[in-house]
Amino acid sequence: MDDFGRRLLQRLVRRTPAQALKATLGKWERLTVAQRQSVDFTQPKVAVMEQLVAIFEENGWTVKHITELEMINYMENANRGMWHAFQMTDPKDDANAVEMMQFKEQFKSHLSELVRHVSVKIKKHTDEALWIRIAWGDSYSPPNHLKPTYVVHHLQTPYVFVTSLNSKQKPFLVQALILSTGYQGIKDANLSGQKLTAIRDLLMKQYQQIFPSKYNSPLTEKNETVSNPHIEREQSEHASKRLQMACEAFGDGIVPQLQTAVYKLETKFRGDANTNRTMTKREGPFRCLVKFASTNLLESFRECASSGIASTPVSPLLSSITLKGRNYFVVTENGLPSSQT
Amino acid sequence: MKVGDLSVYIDMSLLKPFSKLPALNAATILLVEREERFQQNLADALVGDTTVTVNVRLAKSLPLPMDNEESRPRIDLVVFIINLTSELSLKSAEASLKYLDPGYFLGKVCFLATNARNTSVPTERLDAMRKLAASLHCPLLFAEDQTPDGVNSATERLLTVLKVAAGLVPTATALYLSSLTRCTIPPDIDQPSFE
Amino acid sequence: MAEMLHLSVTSGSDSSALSDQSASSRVGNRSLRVAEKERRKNEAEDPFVAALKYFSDVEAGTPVVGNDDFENNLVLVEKVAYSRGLHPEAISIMLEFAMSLRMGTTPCVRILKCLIPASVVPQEAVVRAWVWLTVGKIPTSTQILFIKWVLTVFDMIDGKDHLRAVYGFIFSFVTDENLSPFICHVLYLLTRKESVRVFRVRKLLELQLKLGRQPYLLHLLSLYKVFCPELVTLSIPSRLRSGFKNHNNPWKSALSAVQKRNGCQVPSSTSLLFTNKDKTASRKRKHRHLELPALRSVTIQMDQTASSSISSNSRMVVPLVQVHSFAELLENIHRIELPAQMGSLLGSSLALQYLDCVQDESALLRLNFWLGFALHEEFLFCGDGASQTSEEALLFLNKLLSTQHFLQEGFFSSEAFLYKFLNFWDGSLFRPQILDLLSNIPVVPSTKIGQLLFEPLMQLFFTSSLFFKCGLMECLNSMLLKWLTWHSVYALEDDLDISLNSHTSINMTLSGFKDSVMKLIHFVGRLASVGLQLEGCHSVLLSFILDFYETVCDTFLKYGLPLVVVPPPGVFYPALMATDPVSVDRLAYIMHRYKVNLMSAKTQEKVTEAFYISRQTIREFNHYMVVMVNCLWNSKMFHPGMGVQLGEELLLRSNVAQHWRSFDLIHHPAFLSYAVDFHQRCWPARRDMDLNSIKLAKPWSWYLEYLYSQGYDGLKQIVPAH
Amino acid sequence: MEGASSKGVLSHLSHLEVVTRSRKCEAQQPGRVAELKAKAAALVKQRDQLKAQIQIQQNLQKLRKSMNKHSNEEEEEMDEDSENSQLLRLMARHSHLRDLLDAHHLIGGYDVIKTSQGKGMCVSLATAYEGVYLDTYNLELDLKPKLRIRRHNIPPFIPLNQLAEQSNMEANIKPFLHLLSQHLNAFAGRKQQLKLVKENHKSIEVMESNVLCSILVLMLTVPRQKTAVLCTLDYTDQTRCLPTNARFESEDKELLNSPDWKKHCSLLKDTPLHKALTTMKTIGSIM
Repeated sequence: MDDFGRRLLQRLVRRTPAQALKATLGKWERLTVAQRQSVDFTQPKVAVMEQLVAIFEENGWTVKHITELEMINYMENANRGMWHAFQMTDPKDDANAVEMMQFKEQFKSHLSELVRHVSVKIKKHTDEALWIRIAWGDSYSPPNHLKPTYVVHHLQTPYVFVTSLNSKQKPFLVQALILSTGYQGIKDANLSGQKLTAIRDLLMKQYQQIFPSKYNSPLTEKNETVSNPHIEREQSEHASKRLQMACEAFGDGIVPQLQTAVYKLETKFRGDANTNRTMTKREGPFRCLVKFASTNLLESFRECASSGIASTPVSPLLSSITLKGRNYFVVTENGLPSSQT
Repeated sequence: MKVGDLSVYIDMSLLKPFSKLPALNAATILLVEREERFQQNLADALVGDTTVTVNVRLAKSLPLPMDNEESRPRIDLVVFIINLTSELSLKSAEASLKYLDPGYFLGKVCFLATNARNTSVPTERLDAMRKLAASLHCPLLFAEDQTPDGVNSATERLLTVLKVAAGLVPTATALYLSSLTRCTIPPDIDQPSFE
Repeated sequence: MAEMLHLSVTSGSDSSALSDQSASSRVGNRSLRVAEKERRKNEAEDPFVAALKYFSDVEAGTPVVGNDDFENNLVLVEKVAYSRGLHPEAISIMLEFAMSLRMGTTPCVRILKCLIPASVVPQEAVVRAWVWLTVGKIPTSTQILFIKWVLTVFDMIDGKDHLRAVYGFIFSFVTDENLSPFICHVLYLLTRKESVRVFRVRKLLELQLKLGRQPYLLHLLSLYKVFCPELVTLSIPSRLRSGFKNHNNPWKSALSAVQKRNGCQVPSSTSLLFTNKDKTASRKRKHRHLELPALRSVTIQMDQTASSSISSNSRMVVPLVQVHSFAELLENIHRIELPAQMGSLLGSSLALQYLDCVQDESALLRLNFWLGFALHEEFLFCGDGASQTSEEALLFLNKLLSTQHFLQEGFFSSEAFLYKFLNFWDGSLFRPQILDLLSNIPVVPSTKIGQLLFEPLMQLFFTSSLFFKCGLMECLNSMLLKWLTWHSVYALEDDLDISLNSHTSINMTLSGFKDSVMKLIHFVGRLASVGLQLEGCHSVLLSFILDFYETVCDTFLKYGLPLVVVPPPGVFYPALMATDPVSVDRLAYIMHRYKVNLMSAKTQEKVTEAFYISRQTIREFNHYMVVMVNCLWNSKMFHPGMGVQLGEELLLRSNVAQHWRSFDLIHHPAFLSYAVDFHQRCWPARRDMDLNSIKLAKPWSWYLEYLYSQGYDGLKQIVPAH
Repeated sequence: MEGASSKGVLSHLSHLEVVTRSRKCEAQQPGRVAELKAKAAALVKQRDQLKAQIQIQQNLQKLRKSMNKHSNEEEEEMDEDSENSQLLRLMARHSHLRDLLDAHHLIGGYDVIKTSQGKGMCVSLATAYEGVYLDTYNLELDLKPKLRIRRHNIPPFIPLNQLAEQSNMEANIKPFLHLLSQHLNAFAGRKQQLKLVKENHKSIEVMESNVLCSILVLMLTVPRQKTAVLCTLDYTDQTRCLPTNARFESEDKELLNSPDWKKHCSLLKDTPLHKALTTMKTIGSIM
């Protein structure tokens, strides 16, 4: 195996924890059981690395196979790097009829037309998702497998999730996608996060939403904390109402795990003139950036709202995270987030 | 983030201390806390008292909703739990005060402050807290809500006040006790403690 | 659990170290050396050694990327570091390698993170690293990381003298805005008197102008001020936030783990390697943030070997004691540097003794600075209720208490702390300790006593449980006792002017003192009467109250304070009507003592115009006596002119036969049982019991005898002479 | 050293306080027991009520049968214990009405409720296949200023906005809802079919499918000669849960040209997939 292959493999080994690595190798059909058992994951990475290299060499495997391995590994633990969502617009009539095989070959052909050196790998994940690994090169250099772009797309849906794509390559990818999915336009969905699952669930509505209904929802029962006949909660219905509102705004149960929400304000500064005259005097929009960050943003918002720390009904600025499925907003003078959905 | 409890009440009725008859050998305490955290523990501890039956009503703020007006027993003591690390907590308590009948301020209101020894408590807020309590002639108790012992002692102190306020102690009245325990604004002892 | 176990282990080791310092130290050193040699030997063929070698002589500019043997070696070192910790040489090698940027900045962070010392950190290495800090182009974040590391392992650096030598050099970093918080912390730990200079103070003040009143600057300045008040003129705010956070996050867990392991393996190596100043330094820092577990092993030793801290300098002192006078010892005390030393003074009786007899203002000031600071940090500005129940806090308070009991006076810093703390107290947190501390406070001027003490105590007393009430009574009683004792000790013959506190220059006239005492007594009287009323004359509370009055009634004879204050009716009558005979008897005894005091006071009055007892007092006393005698002996309860007046018809309606008798020694609820018992013994034959027959002359005297024989001497004292 | 002694007293007092407190807790235990007893009693009571209800329900069934029958026999049934029968008749009416309501749902009535004081409404569309209720989807709509979809939990591969346009929702919502529920039901149906196939026909391998379940490729095997037949179904009309086109691929062409395989093709087109497969199995053309 050439030196580049070594580096690729080494990087893969180093940045994945031993157990995950083990699992990945398990998923990978190429290894025989004996080979799989031979690798001892308790020893330090370096040694593991050596063993793997040995195995690869005796089977004469090359970069191609390593990328395969890497891809599987990425598919298994996808919550790495920064994922960005794109939304394709105005579909043609046949958009819904696209099926995998044709998409595969179309995408590959389109992309290779656009870019000279590019290596594309497409795999279908268990959840019907198409995983695309693109190693970009350009007309002079061969595909760079060290920083590949990953694209995840569910056929028949307008959404595409992309990670580690640089602006130079974006137009190519976009075009190839449009051409091979039968849509006519594509735009940034203004949603990004470290967890692929989170942004996918948010856009594909794969989390539990709560809607107003005439039957009293299970939420109210959940909210009941009557521990003793002598303890009475006045305003308990207010609490349950708050909870209902909070859940309507941010979802119930396990919500998509977003980390950030960013609001770019371009509004006129309001405030009494005498306190900060400098701010009120200046003409032109008052720019500032508000950023909420948390390990699980929606959950914390929901908690805030239900516990009454935040006001209910929830401010549209916050509720539009789930409503519009985005976590980057530009708030202009009219107050509400400018919606391009 | 916009903050403030927006739950709007249509009926702005005062809470009155003597509008109802007392129950036999029972006392009712109303715990008002914006965060609704500490009140639950306190309530559990309060009802544990075996000598009298203690009813606890929990509220986030005043006024109380009209619809459980009739189910509500006569409230003998109103306790405002204030988390000194949050300005909001104090503000909401202040706002709630105006829904109390003046009668309550004759010894049937008391403030319970938590986190007083926390680093992040500005002196101003502490002073404001004391001024408020002093101006209303109410006792201001401090509690350690973090530790079980703290909760227990807070409970017992509230019970001590409650029993008197509910007229269960034959030799004392609420007004009498409050005249002994009411908060006073202490002098700012401003000799730096290390110098 | 693990910690407790660990604690016991270390303490064991300490006690051994304590038993015979000089010997054990020698032994310890030897054993240590042996251990060290051992380690060397079996590490000779160790790959770890090879790894270290690699790092010590890898030439500069070697690439890191794809460099496998670098990777391997580093992995090896890391493994050792996280399991056993690195021995001194290893530390110096790795530190040198990292800071010299021989292989660029990339490995720097990774190495710094794994610098977990097994025993100590050679200060030379640290000094060199400081130097590198200026030479190489180390990114700021890494620089900060290094300083954090220094702060974390500060107590493990085997000496501070060289570091102090480069104090000025370190100080020069202070101007760097990113570093200055951490630098200030380091300086704070290194500062001693001679390192405080005008230009440094000026520099710091400049910085303060530039950056605003940053807590870390304030802290350093306040320390400077303690050393040289004349140089630092700015006023330090009283509510000073805790300036220095602990920065041990990257090393915390690993360090504690390693220390646990080594703590049991080679306790001697840890316990003895820490010289006096290290321990105290650590103690001081510890009390800035108790939650610092990494240093606990160190600090706990500190706690147990409170006296070993002195012992280690008593090692050099003790011979001097035999030879020379206190002058030598004084020097030694001064050689011990302040205020880092102060922590250990608390624990060590020797040091305290010196401190006590040395009228050294500055030493006390420094001790108080440290103490006040520690108390403040721990109990008034704790972060998020972390340290509320912490064992260390308790240990600390108890140590402080024992110290104060030893000195038989409170530190004024602890006094100031108490006045603040009472206003935030929930009445249960550290109750025994706080009350005990409170009982130690010196006499408070009568003008301030009300607001400082009485108001907060009133609120607490009346809202708290019976047990608190009793506790406070006890506390106030012992407070009074101490005041009186102290008065009897320090009062000069011509009682014009007496110095209040052996060390502070606050003076107080006798009348002033009398006022304070009087106020205290009246205050307690109020608490007592209302307390009894609220608690339904609970007999336990009553007994604590009577304790107090046993002290009060003897102020003149026992403590030579010309003052007599009789109890209020709210105390007298509940005691008189108490259902338990003991209380009644004690009341009798107390009244007796009052009598004696008043008598002697009278005679005094004749001789010298010592003091003038108000007729009012005497009238009250006489009234009480009359009531008592009439009620118990003459069975003239409810007679006109008695304390308790009741309408005639009301008494009739109560249809109690011979109601006037109902509180005499026979019918008094407290003594009824005795009366019955006596009756049976006296007339065993009688079927029908007639208690009144005891009232007859002969049986009455027998009955009284019987009562006295039951141990009720108090009654005997005031029995009217027939 | 009275200091120590006093400390002793103080700490002893605190100790006593703790003891008394714990005593209180013990005192509570019986209270707890009583609580549990009460709870048990309540539960028993509830059970009895439920039993009674079952009884009543059975009566009602009888009654309603009789109501549907001629009135005259009903009379003589009913004249015993009339006040009870009065009640029963009312209840019968009530349950009858409820059934009507359910029927209304089934034939395409919608669960609609007002939200935010009439400024909006919330529609919930239940999907069902072969009498089995499947997922329910919700739509929250704004009525003012103009009718528009505010919030929903309908998967993105259902072209909601398109449907809204082509059935111009703003003008009249009913056709839109109808169309939508058609789509949803069809989707649910297809999904269910696929699920059933996966469950019941282990021998058949699902080669490909997609989230919309609009394309399905199955690997069938002919029993004896073990020839693999690739069956591709596509459901271009997404309002139906039957394929618009079904075709087979295999190496031996004459097999596919055989009449019964032709039949299979049409069979697949107009019977639900899992049923079709079972029949094919029973015939014995696949295993």
